[in-house]
This record gives sequence, structure tokens and C-alpha cells, in this order.
Amino acid sequence: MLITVRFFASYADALGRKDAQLSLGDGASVRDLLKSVSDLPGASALPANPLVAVNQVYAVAATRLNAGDEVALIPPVAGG
Amino acid sequence: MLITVRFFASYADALGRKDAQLSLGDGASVRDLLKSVSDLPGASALPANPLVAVNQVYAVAATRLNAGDEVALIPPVAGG
Amino acid sequence: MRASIVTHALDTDALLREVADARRGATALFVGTVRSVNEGREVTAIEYSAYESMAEREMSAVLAEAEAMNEGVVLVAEHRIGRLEVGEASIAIAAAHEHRGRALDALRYAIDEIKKRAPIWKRELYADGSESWVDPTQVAAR
Amino acid sequence: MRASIVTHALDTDALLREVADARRGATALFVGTVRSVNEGREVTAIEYSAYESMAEREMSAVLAEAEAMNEGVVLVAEHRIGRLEVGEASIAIAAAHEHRGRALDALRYAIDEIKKRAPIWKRELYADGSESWVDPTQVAAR
Repeated sequence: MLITVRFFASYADALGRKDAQLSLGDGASVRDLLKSVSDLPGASALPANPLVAVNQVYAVAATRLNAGDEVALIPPVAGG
Repeated sequence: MLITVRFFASYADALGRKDAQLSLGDGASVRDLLKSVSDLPGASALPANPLVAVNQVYAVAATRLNAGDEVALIPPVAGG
Repeated sequence: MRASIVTHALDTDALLREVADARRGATALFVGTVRSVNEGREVTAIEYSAYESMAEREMSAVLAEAEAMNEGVVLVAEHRIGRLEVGEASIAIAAAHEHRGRALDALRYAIDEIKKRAPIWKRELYADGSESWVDPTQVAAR
Repeated sequence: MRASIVTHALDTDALLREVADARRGATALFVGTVRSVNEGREVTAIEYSAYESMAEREMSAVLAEAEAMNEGVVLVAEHRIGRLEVGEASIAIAAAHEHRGRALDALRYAIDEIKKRAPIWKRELYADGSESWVDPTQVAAR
């Protein structure tokens, strides 16, 4: 399945892009997604286990992904 | 010595006056003042030991009074 | 630090501006307003009165304590007296600090202590035409 | 309860009015503004950005939690994004309740949790011409 993952703030700067389309096996988890992200150019600047949101909710490494999910990598937040 | 004591809010209502001049012996304390206040008409509506301020600071029963002191009885406060 | 008894409507924006400073990133404000219901009775207005000079002195002492306990915080407080209608503000306190924790701590200390210590009284006027002095010590005892 | 990401200047008076009600006698407000100095560096401006839809969702979740923990409290929060100059407000939260303790508790919970959880970022622009993303996890680790 194809999953679009969004990048923000320092991660978007590091990767030089705001999103990427990744091809993952059916039943893939957030862990699989992060492995795929780590192959992108510039990904060495990202931490080993960045926070991930799936459908606007914080997810864990084991969270399963489904086609159409809204996925985003979340840099350390600094609002307020 | 003559001491002027001020009354506020419910105490002024109970006593029907905003102040009184009391004649106290030299070296009199807040305790002596309260005894003298208790002889005023309407004083039975006051609590046995009302709060007293001397020169705008909360005082205790043993606080000594001096001629010219600014003395006031302080009903239960309800600001805010 | 400034504490005042006033007879005009409180201007919360002015208080926020008074404590604002480019080095203080956190500002907190408390506003107390006249409630339409107190202890189950319908209130139409409150008449606030004060031993004004002592009230300003005691409010200033409270703010000084809050500033001493929270280094770098700046506070300002105003209490309005006279007749206030439902919804009108009787007290406003603003606190500012570099960080939010100190501003919020100082604000809470200030409102708690001013309510306990400032010689200010209120007479509630009820919808049924009656009125009474509010005695928080009696409410707490119930 | 309402939480919004906005691109215009925050209007704290409007937030206070939004939570006001004749039965709620205690209103508390928190305002965060851009500081001129952070971690010892002179700041000229901050660029805030957000994952806007999720930030509004997460801010709303925080306010709902604060309202659940403090029955009867009403909260509203706005976070501004874009370029903000020193002294401009980036976040404002208002809380109102019948009693002050609940309003202040809810306000503190809201600002603490929104800072921890809302996907919002800031890039500080310094007086020396440099700039950097702020990472509070790194500051805390020092």
C-alpha cells in the first residue's frame, strides 16, 4: 500500500521536503514506516525514534497502518 | 488617653455609628479597648473577640495602645 | 508592584500592559466578577466597601510577599468598591514573569491572601428585595 | 470549549468575554508572549508553525480534559502562528468557573499540557542574524 507521510519544522528542513509517498507491505506498522523513512536522503539528521501521529493521534511503534491513513512525523513540540 | 476607634460594614450597622471616642487608661491594650467597646449601645450584636487593627496592622489582645493610634474593628472580610 | 482600591470600572487590558515587559514571556490574570447566584440566592448587585487605606496597605503587603516568593515576578492588583451589578468585575490581579509557573503561583497566592486579609466587605442585594452582609467565616462553618 | 490556531493578533478581551457568564464569578487568563531573551540569546522574532488540524484537535482534547477534571469550568484557547515580534502574544487561554480554585487549576493544566502535546514549533530569529528551531527536550536535558 502507498502511505503519504508528512514532515514538519526541523524534520522538513532536514529532509528538504514536506511529505513523501512510501510503499509499504499490507499490515505494516509505524516501525516499518520509520525504517522506510530512514532510507530517505537527509534522514540521518532525524532521531532514531521520532514521534509519529496517525490520523492526528500520537501512535506507538506497533501501531498498524491502513491505506488512506494520515501519517506525520512530529518533531519535539515547542508551542506556547 | 482618648482613643478613636472606627467601625465598618456590619459592625457600623450594629452600633449605628462609624466611630467612637473612648477614654482608656494609659498603657491600655486592645483587650481593654474591646471591653470598653462592649459597653456601647448595640455592641451585643458584635462577636466576643472581633479582629482589631492598630495603625492599619492586625493586632492581638495584648497589643498596647498609644495616644494617636489609628484603631479599627474589622468584621469578617469578604473582598475579591 | 501596585495595589489600589478604585471606584471606577476595572480595565484588565491596562493591568496586563502595566506588568508587560519584553523579558517577561508569561502573563496571568485573575478577574473576580459579581455572580448572579450565591449560596442558592439570586443576587442583583453587591455593595463593596473597604477600610481603604488599610486595604491598599494589606494588598500591597500580599503582592510584596508573592514577589519575594517568586523572584522576578511583577504584580498589580485593583479592587473596586461601591455598587457593582451582576457581571461587573470587583477585583483584577495581573502577574508577569519570564516563566509561566512563577506567574501562576504568584497570581494564586495573591488572590487567596487578598481575599483572606484585605479589609473589604460586601453586602449582597437579592432579587427578593432583602440584603445581607457576606460573612465567609459563617459559610465555611456550615 | 474552543481551541483554535489563528494567524491574526490575539484578542484577550474577546477570550475573557467568550467564557464570561453571570454564574461564573472567577475568570483566569494566561498569555504567552515572545521574549526578547531566551537561553541567554537576544531574540528579535519567532516564526511559529503547526500541524494545524492536529494542533487544534490536541488543544481541544486538553481543554476537554481540564473541563472534565474541573466540573463547571469553561475554557477557550487560541495559538497564533506565523512570524511574531518580541512582545506579541503567541498563546492565550481563558478559564471561567463559579469559584477561583477550579478556574486556576484548569488554566494551569491547559497551558502545561498544550505546551507538551500540541504539534506546534518555533524557529527563533536572533539579533546576530542566525536562527534555530527550539527543542525543549534538549533544553531540559542540559
